[in-house]
Amino acid sequence: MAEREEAFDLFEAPRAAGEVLTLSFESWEGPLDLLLNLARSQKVDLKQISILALVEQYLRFIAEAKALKLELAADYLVMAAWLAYLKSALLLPRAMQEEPSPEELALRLHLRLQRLSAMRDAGARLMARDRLGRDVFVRGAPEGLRVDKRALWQASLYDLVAAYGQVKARTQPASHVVSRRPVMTLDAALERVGRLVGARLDWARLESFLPEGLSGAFGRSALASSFVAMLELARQGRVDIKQEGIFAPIFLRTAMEAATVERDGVEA
Amino acid sequence: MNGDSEPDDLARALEAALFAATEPMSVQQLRQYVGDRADITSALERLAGDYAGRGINLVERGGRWHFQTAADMAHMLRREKEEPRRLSRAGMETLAIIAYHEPVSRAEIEAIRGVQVAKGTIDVLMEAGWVRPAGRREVPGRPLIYATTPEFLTHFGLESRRDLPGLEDLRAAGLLDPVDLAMEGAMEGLFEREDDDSALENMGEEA
Amino acid sequence: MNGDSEPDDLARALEAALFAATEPMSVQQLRQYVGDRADITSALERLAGDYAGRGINLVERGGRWHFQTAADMAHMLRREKEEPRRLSRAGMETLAIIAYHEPVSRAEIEAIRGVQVAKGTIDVLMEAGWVRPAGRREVPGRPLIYATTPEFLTHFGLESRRDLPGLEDLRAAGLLDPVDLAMEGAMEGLFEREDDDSALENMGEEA
Repeated sequence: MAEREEAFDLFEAPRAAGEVLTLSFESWEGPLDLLLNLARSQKVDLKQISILALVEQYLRFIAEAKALKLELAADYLVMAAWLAYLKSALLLPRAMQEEPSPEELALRLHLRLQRLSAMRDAGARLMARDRLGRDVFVRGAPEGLRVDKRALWQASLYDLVAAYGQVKARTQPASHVVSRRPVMTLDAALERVGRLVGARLDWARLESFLPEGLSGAFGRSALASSFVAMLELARQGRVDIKQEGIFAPIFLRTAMEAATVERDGVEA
Repeated sequence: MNGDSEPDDLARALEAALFAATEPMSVQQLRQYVGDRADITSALERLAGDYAGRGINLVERGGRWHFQTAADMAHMLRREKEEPRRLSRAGMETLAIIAYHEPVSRAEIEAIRGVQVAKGTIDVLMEAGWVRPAGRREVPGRPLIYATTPEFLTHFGLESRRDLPGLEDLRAAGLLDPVDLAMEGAMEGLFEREDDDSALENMGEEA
Repeated sequence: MNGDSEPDDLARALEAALFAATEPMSVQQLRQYVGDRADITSALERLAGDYAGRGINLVERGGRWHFQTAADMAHMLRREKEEPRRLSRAGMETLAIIAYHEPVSRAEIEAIRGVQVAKGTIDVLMEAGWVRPAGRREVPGRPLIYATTPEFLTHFGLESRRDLPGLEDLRAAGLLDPVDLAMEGAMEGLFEREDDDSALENMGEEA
């Protein structure tokens, strides 16, 4: 019963007076933290604590919380299950034990608690030191140290000569060469479509008459020129055109009459 | 001051530079102001001695020197100064673990604390300027590792990490070793005791 | 310090309060820190005497006291630092034209470059110590003319200006080839900027 009350003290310790029984697990940073607080409540050197007693304390604590219908985070319950297992293993006859031995598990838990405890104390001792800005202060209005920057200009002889070369290249009377624009001329398109359509008998899409793998400006130019070429060939009666609807694909083929004429011509 | 004589030019220059500086200064930095002299460190130590009993002290923190008010003046000066933001308990513990174990990965911090370290916790410590990423551990996953900064030493009044309170005792007690390592040593003692049935209750002893 | 003895508590408190203060403090204000004592003024005067020969002085100005670094240390608290910077393209071209055609006036430089030359451009070249005014051209308006300096030759590793490669050398090295399309685009941007009077371009920044 005494231990039970202690457990309650722990619950209430971090709470404001008056808020009785407002239990909260927010006060602990996980099960190990809770265990350490329980261990410290045994009021003996952490080295001397009884793990078995600690296990019982923890399990009672969890039972207490459940009775009060507190929501327990899963990791507290996992720890409870593990500790229950540890407790039964510790109480079992030696021969029935498995690896790792319960002693080993208990020792591990003990070492972990010691380490956490050591760091908790270390943190508190750090915080209690004479801290800058809280206990000791630096000068309120330091004059400041000035650094005057001076530009150190750098350039190489190559930079200099290349710059002069650029000036001269830019300003000397240059013979201008007009670079070839990426276009397909109407003549080229007429020749290409006329030649290709003659080699096919069935309907084929206009796009299939363009050179392969075109894109960008040249692609658009080729399409436009081929379209005009198609119209021109149709006007000459050399091709037939078909389109199912507005914006639908355009198909063309060699005009049937013209084909005949040409074939005749060849035969003639 | 001990006042046997007027301070020499070097001492005066160091005093002035450290007084005017807005940040703690290393000997290297001071050299750029007072000139390339071999005796800067000894002059600083003499100066620190001069100021030892005064309301202002000259202190070294992680190889950097600065003037600060004497600790016993805290009550008088604190009145007007705002208390720096308080660290949460998680923050305090995480800082202690980084300081006493550095360099240390987040997983190692979590192993000691038994809980996940919220991302914000390390961020707060970095924002305060006390903790910095210190490369990666060359193990699978190459986790980031953390260490303390010179500002950490400055803030907590430590000349070096060796001055961390209780560092030597903790090290001697093996409490800075990983649990696995400690287990190996402890298990030997445990097996010797295993014949004793009553041992169960006092698992911790001699561990 | 005159150092007859350790400073007393009042002196230490005054030291600390004045050191940590962000502004000079009157005796009245100091009283709020150190308590209502009659001897504050005399303690301040004694303190000022202590610090008289040091790198830091305690001074009174219009009834308010503060610490300051000794006046003769002011020069030391400023340090010159040299920062390497690269010339902009405009600077480089202007320097090249002056080197190849010296002495030249600004109008002549502009005629050769085909673009205006911002005033700042020549200033930077003079600041770098590579270009100097070399009198005036005896034509209407008597414009200033510019030439290179001995430091120019030293910096570029030239014995004399005759060592500069001639146009034929430049052609052989491909440095007179017409600039390509991408280059032209970049140059257009450059020209636009130069027309802008406000331009003066941050000469130092890499163009």
